[in-house]
Amino acid sequence: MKVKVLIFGQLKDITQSASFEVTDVNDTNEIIERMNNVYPELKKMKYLVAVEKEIIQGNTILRDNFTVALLPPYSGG
Amino acid sequence: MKVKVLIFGQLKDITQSASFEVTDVNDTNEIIERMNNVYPELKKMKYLVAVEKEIIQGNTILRDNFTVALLPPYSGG
Amino acid sequence: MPATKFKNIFIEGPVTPAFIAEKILAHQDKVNIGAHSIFLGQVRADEINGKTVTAIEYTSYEEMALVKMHAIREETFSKFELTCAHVYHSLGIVKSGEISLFVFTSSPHRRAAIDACSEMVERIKKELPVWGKELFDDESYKWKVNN
Amino acid sequence: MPATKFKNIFIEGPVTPAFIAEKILAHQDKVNIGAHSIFLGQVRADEINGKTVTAIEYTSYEEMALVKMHAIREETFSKFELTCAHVYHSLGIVKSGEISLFVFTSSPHRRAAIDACSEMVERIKKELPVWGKELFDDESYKWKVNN
Repeated sequence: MKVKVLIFGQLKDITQSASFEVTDVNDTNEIIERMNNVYPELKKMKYLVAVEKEIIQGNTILRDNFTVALLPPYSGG
Repeated sequence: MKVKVLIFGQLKDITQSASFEVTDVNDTNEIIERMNNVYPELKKMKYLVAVEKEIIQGNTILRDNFTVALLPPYSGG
Repeated sequence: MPATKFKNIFIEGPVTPAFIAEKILAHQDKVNIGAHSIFLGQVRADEINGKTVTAIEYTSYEEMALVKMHAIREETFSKFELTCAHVYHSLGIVKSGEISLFVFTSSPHRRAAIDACSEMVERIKKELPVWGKELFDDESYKWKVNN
Repeated sequence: MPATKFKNIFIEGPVTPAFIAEKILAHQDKVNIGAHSIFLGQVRADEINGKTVTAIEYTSYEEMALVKMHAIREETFSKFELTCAHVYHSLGIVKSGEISLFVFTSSPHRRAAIDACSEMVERIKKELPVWGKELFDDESYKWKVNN
């Protein structure tokens, strides 16, 4: 199973990369754990998680080819 | 004593004229009486009266060279 | 007080989109502005008793309107944190589809700009001695009524 | 659902006054419109810790933003009596004094146009995945925070 992870705003300052491909993950908690392991600074950041362009609350099961996005507080306009 | 009377909007459809000079009047009630005598249709109309560009309530004493205006409901914008 | 003391708001004929663009552009050097709110009144081709409005002809007691507008502007500035407030109202003929009222407020922050613009529009409609005469396609007319 | 289903709102660089004029002009053949309400967000040259903002660089999760904007638009149309609603948001660099957000609502009547515009602006600020990076004169930056 393959999942795409998109990174935005100030979070990208930490990861440097805007997009990751992650394999063998089952849910969003696993994604966040892996990201935190590689980029410990992410733990301090405030952000929402979107799965397939919808904000999720709590852990969410993923399916193949899903897109997960980490979204820091919006500041458009 | 000489007073100027200005007529606006639908009231002008009745008086035809936009401006009158009235002499020997003491207050706004006298102005309205005279206008009503000449243009009886004015009695049916709804309007405010301004003296020197300020809306007045009730009868108001006039002074020489004052301007009185008859203002039907506003419909700008 | 001479009428010249008060800023003129009246323009002959419609407010054009180019005029609006020019006024927006003129605010781009005011870099403390974060929000503009604009209201535009456009003449509708209303159908009334089977006849269609082709234009509105506006007249005003201009001297009194400018005194009143001055007071509205002062009161709006004292109530909201505004950088600028501009009002333009047409006199004479404005055809349906054309713009007859342009209210333009600017502020560092959006709520002040939006709320001030909204309040000025309401006050202009209620308090400015301006009259609209709706002209129909058969050359008859009806005096406009604001609500 | 393919992203192409949703109307694009993003433009590269600032919203120009000429673009705004063009959009206003395009509504003059809609003669049932009586009121337009326009909101413009302009980049402020804020001073933060002694440094001045010279520009904001905007990025977005575009695909998600367009889905969300579609929902906001639908909900606004169901709530207010609107003829049109248009939104344009800049991506990339917008210098201080330039415009980065253009919200444009039209209705037969003023309250619907004004209230719908105001509500859309609030929702855009809160709900659209867009990020502004404030660029300073010394080439440092700070991520913008909306309030």
